[in-house]
Amino acid sequence: MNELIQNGISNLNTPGILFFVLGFVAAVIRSEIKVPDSIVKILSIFLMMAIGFKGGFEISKNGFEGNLIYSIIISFLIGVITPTIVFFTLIKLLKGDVINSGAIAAHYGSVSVVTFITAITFLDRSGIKYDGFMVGMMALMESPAIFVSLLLVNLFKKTYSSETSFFDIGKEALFNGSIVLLFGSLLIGFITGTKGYELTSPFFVHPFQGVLTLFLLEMGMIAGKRIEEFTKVGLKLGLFALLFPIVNGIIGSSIAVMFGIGLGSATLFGVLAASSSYIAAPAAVRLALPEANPSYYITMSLAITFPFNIILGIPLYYSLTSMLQNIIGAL
Amino acid sequence: MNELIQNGISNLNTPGILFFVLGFVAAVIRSEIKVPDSIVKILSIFLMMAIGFKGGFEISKNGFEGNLIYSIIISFLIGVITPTIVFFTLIKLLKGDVINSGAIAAHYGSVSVVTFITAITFLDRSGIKYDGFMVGMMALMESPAIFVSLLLVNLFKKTYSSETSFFDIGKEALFNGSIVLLFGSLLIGFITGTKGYELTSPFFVHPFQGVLTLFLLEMGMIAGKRIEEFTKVGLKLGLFALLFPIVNGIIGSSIAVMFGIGLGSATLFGVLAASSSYIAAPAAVRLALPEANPSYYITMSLAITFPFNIILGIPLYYSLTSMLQNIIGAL
Amino acid sequence: MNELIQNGISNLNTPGILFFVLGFVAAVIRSEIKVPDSIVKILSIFLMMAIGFKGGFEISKNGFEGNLIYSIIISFLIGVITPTIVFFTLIKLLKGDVINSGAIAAHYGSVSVVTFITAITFLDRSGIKYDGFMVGMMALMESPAIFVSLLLVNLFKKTYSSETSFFDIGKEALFNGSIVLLFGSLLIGFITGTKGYELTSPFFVHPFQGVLTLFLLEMGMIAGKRIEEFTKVGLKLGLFALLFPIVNGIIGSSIAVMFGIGLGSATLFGVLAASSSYIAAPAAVRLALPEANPSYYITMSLAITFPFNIILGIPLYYSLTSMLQNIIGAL
Amino acid sequence: MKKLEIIIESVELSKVIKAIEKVGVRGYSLIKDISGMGKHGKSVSTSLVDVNEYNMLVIVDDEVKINQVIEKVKPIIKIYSGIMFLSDAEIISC
Amino acid sequence: MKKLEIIIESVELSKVIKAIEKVGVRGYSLIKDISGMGKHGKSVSTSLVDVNEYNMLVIVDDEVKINQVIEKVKPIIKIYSGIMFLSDAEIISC
Amino acid sequence: MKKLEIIIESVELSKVIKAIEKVGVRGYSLIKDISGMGKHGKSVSTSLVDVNEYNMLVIVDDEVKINQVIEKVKPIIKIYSGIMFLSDAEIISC
Ligand SMILES: Nc1ncnc2c1ncn2[C@@H]1O[C@H](COP(=O)(O)O)[C@@H](O)[C@H]1O
Ligand SMILES: Nc1ncnc2c1ncn2[C@@H]1O[C@H](COP(=O)(O)O)[C@@H](O)[C@H]1O
Ligand SMILES: Nc1ncnc2c1ncn2[C@@H]1O[C@H](COP(=O)(O)O)[C@@H](O)[C@H]1O
Ligand code: NA
Ligand code: NA
Ligand code: NA
Repeated sequence: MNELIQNGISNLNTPGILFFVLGFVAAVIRSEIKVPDSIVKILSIFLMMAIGFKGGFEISKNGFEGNLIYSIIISFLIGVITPTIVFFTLIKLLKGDVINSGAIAAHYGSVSVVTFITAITFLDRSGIKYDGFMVGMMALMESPAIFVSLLLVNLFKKTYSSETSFFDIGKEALFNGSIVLLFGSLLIGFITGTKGYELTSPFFVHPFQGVLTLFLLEMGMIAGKRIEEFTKVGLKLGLFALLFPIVNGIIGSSIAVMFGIGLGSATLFGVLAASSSYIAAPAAVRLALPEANPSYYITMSLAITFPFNIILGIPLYYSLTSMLQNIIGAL
Repeated sequence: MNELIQNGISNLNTPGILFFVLGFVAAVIRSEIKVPDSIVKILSIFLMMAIGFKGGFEISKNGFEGNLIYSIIISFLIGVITPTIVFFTLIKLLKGDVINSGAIAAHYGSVSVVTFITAITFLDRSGIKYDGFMVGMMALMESPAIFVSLLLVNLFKKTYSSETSFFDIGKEALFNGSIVLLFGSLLIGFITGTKGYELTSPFFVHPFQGVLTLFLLEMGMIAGKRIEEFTKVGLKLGLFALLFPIVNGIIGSSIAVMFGIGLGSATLFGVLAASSSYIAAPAAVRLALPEANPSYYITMSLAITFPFNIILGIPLYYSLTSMLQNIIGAL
Repeated sequence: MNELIQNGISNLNTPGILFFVLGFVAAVIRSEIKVPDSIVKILSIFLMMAIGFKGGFEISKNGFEGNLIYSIIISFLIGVITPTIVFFTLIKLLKGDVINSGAIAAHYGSVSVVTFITAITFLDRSGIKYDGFMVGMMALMESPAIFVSLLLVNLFKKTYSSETSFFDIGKEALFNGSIVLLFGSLLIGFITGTKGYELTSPFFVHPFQGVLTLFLLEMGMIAGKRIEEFTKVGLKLGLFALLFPIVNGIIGSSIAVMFGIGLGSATLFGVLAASSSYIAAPAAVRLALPEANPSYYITMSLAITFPFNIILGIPLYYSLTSMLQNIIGAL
Repeated sequence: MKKLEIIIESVELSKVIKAIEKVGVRGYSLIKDISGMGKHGKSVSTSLVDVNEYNMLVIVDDEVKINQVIEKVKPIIKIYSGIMFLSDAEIISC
Repeated sequence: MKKLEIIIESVELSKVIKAIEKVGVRGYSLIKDISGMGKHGKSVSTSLVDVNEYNMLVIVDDEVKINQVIEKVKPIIKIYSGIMFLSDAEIISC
Repeated sequence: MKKLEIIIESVELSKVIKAIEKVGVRGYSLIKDISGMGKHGKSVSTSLVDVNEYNMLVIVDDEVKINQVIEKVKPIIKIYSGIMFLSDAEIISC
C-alpha cells in the first residue's frame, strides 16, 4: 500500500503528467494555447513510429524472451472478454440502450497508444522489464474489441440503420493506419537492428520523453475542453468511465498472470485492458453506429478514463498485477 | 566601445541571427520559403515550454539566488513607467492621436519572448550569469503595460467605441496562453528538478538553439513581408520604432541596477523593457482599441523593433547595463 | 557485380528506405496514415537547411578540396545536356508532342533534393568522401534544365499559349525558395564554422537521419497515392521513367569522371543527373506550359523515378561511377 | 443552373463523393475543415478524432443533375449528420 | 429562406457566434482561415498574430431569423472589420 | 448586386488577384486549400507540389464591376484550369 502511494506520487512527479495537468487546467480556465491540429497528428505518428521501432529493435537484440504465442492468445482473450463485460454492464446501466452500450464497449475493449506509452515510461523509470513485442500486442488489440462490440449490437438489435457494411468496417479496422504503422515500425526496427537503431535513435529515442511531454500537454487541453461536455455524459456514465477501467485492468492482468507472463508485460496487459480507445474506435463507431451519441463515448474515453489511467491507473495496475502474481503464485 | 563592437559582431556571427537575415532577404526578394502557420505556432509553444522549464530547473538547482522580491517590483515598475513614457511621447509625435498612441504604448510596454530568448543565448555564450526566475519576470511583464496603456487611453479620450469590457480584457490578459505556459513550465521544471531535466533535456534543451534558428528564419520572413508596409507607418513612427527601444532599455537597466541586480539579470531587464510585444499586445489592442491602426503597431513592433533588438540591441543593452553599473556603483 | 548486389541490399536494409516502402504499401492498401501537409513542408525545409548548413561547415573546416570551378562547369553541362537528350528522346517516343516532351525534360534535367540526401547518407555509411560544396552544385542544377527545356519548346513550337513571360519564370527560378535556402544555409554554415556547428548540431545534424526517415515515410505515401495514376501515364512513359534515369546517371558520372572528380562527388553528379525534380520543376512547368499534362510529369517523377533512384539507383550509380573511373583511368 | 452546398461529416465524405460521381456531375469542389452548429448541437471536433469534423461540397450543375445528387445524398444525411443548401447560380463558360 | 455569409476577424468571432446563438438560429457553419481585401485594405495576417485573420460564417434560415442576426452583428462589424452577404437559398429537408 | 466565385489553381492565383485589383472592386475574400473535380478530372495535389491545389475567390460587387472581372479572368481560366460561378447577393451595409 505504501509502495502504491509512493509509485503514484513518483508517477505524478514527472514532466509528462504535470504538463498534462497544465494543459487540462489551461483549457478549463479557457487560456488559449493553440496547438495546431497538424502537430497533434504528427506527434501521434511520431510516437507510434518510435515505440514500434524501439520494440522491434529490442526483439532483434534480445529475441523473443517472453512467450509470444501465449501473449497473442491473451491479447485476443482480452479483446473479446472486456468489451463483452462492458456491453452487458452498460445494457443494465443504460436500461437496454443497445446502440450506446455497444459504442462504448468498442472503446473500452480497444486500446490507447498514449496510455501504453506512459505505462512503458513508468516501467522504464522503475527498472521493470517487459517484452519488446508488447507493442505488437497493443496493435493486435486495437480492432477485435470493435468487431465484438458491433457483433453484440447486431445480435441484440434488429433494426440497424448504418449503410456501412461489416466488410467495409473490417477493411478499415484491419488496415487502420495505426496498426500498419505500429507493425511496420516494429518490423523495420527488427530488420535494421543495432545499425538502424544507432542511426535514428537521436530522433526516435533520445527526445522521445520530451515529445511525449509536449503531446501530453495537448492531450490535457483536449481533455480539458471535452470536460465541459461532462454534463451531457451524466453521473452514471461518468462514474463508469472512472471505475470500470479498474475492473478491466484486473481482468487483463489476471489473464496475463494466469498464463505465467512476467510482472512488466502483465502490467502492460492490465494497462491495455484498462485503457480505452479515442482514435480508432470513435472513427469506426461513428460509421457503424451513427445513432450512438459521440458525446458519450468520446468524452468518457478522452476526458475521464484517459486522465484517470495515466495519472492514477498505471501505478495502481502495477501494484494490482504484483499482488495478483503473489496470490496466483501462492496457489 | 571596442568591446561593444566585438560583442555586436560576435552576436551577428551566430546561426540564429544569420538565418533571421536570410529569412528577411528571402521575403524581400519574394523568394517563397513557405513555412506553414502551424509550425510557427508550435515552435513558439516549444520555445516557451523549454525556456520556462529550464528556468524552473535552474531555480530548483540553485535556489533563489538573486533578489526575487526586488525583481518583481522592478518588473512592475518597468511595466508602468515604459508604456507611460511611450504614450506621452507619441501623443506629442502624433499630435494628440490618443488611440494610436495608446495602442503603440501597449506594445512597447509589454515584452517579446523571442527577444528575451535571444538575449539569454547571448549571455550564455558570453558566460554571464542571470537568475533562473527571470523567465517568470518576463511572464509578469506581459500584461501590466497593456492595462496601463488602455487606462491612459480611457483617461484622455471620452468617446470609446469598443464593445469589449475592461473585465474581458483583464481575463484575457491574465489567463493569456503564453503566461500560463511560461509559469506552468517554470513550475514543472522546478518540481521535477534534475530527474525531469535529464528525462526531457534531449528534447527541450539540446536542440533548443537549433529550433531557435529555424524560428528566427521564419521571423525574418514575417518581418521581411511586413516591411513593405513601412510606407504606411511613415518616417516618424519608423524612427521611433528604431530609437525608442534604446530609451526603454536604458530605463529598464537603470531601474534594475539601482535595485542592485547583477549584470546578467539587469541586462535582461533592459532587454525586456526595450523589447516590444507582437503576440499578446496586438490581440488585446485589436479588441480594446478597434480604431487603432494595426499597420502601425504590428509593423513597428515586428518589422522594425524586433530586428533591431536582436541584431544590434542586445549587445548594446549589455554594454549600457555594464556602464550603468560602473556609474551607479561609483556613486 | 557482387559488390553492387551487396551495396543494394545494404541500402535496402536502412530505416529510411524501409519506411519509404512502408508508406508506399500503406498508401496502396489505402491505410490512412494522414501526414499533414504542413509537416511535409517543414520537414522539406529542415532537410534543406540542415544539408546546406552541414555542407557549409565542411567547407569551412576542409576548405575547397575538390575542384570548385570544374564542378560548376560540370553542373551546367549536365543541366544542358540531360534535358536536351530527354527532350529529343521523348519527341520520338511521343510522336512529336513538343509540349509534354519539354515538360518532362524540365523535370529530368532538374534535380531532387531528397534523392541527393539519400545518396549522401549512402556515401557516409560506406565511408566514401565527397566535397562539401556538392550541396551548392545541387542548388545550381535546379534551374538551368528548366530554362533549356522551355527554350527547346519555344524553338519547336510556334503557338505558345502561356501568358507567363520568360522573365517571370526566370525570376521565379532564380529566386526559388529552395535555391535561396540551400545557398543561404551553405553560407551560414561556412560563416559560423565550428562554433555555429556545435551550437546547432543537436538539431540539424544528430536527428537528421531520423527526420529523413519520417520524411521518406511520407514520400512513400505520396508516391503510393500517385501510382494509381500509372494508367494515365501509360507503359511507354512508365518505362521511360524507370530506365532513362540510368542513362542520365551515366552521363552525369561520365562527365564528372572525365573532369577528374573523385569517386564520391562523381557519384553525386551521377545521382543528380539521374534524379528528377518534383517540386521546382512542376511549379515552373505548370505556369509556363499549361497544356502539358501534370499527370505525366508528376507521376513519372514522383511515383516511378524517385522510388527507383533511392532504392536501386543510388548503389547502381555508385558502382557505375566506380567502373567508369577504372575505364577512364585506364585510358 | 443550381448550386448545391452539402455539409457532411468527414467519416461520410468518401461515400457522398462516390454518390456524386455516380450521378456524373460536371464537377464539384471541396472545402475542408468546417465546424458549426446544427440539429446535433455544436460540433466539438478534436484533432485526434475525425468525428464531428465537417466539409463543404459545392456543386454547380443543371437542375436535373442537382436533383439526382440530392436524392442520392438525402439518405446518408438522414442517418448521419449534415445539411444541404440549394440556390441559383450560373457557370461562366470560358 | 435566406443565406447570410458573415466575414469577420478572428478576435471578434466568439462575440459574433454568441450573438447568433442568442437569436437561436437552426444552425451555422464556420470556414476558418480566410484572407482578402476590403475597406481596410488588404489583410496582412502573420502566423504569429490573430489580427487580420478572417473567418466566414454561413447561416441559412428563415428571413425573420436572418434579419435578427443581421441587426445583432451590424454594430460589431461597424466598429471592427468585416462584411455580410445576403442571398436566397433553401434548406433541403432530409 | 452579384456574387462571383472563382475557383483557380494556386500557381495562377496571384495573376487573378492582380486582375481583380486592376478592375478595382470593393473587396474580395480568399478561401485556400480547395480540391475537387472538373473538366481536367479529379485534382490530385500532393503536399510537395502546388500544382492541382485550388482556391476560391469570392467577390460581391455591382454587376458592372463583376462583369469586368469576368472578362479579365476568362482568358486565364481558359488556358489553365478553373471555373466561375455567378449568383445574386446583396452586401449588408453597416
Ligand atoms: N441552418 C444551418 N446553416 C448553416 N449551417 C448549418 C445549418 N444547420 C446545420 N449546419 C451545419 O451542418 C452541421 C451538421 O448539422 P446537424 O447534422 O444538423 O447537426 C453543423 O455543424 C453545421 O456546420
Ligand atoms: N466586396 C467584398 N467581396 C468579398 N469579400 C469582401 C468584400 N469586402 C470585404 N470583404 C472581406 O471582408 C474583409 C474585411 O473587410 P473590410 O472590413 O471592409 O476591410 C476583407 O479582408 C475581405 O475578406
Ligand atoms: N461544376 C462544378 N461545380 C463545382 N466545382 C467545380 C465544377 N467544375 C469545376 N469545379 C472546380 O474547379 C476545379 C477545376 O476545374 P476544371 O479546370 O474544370 O478541372 C475542380 O477541381 C473543382 O474544384
Ligand atoms: Na481496453
Ligand atoms: Na517592453
Ligand atoms: Na536530373
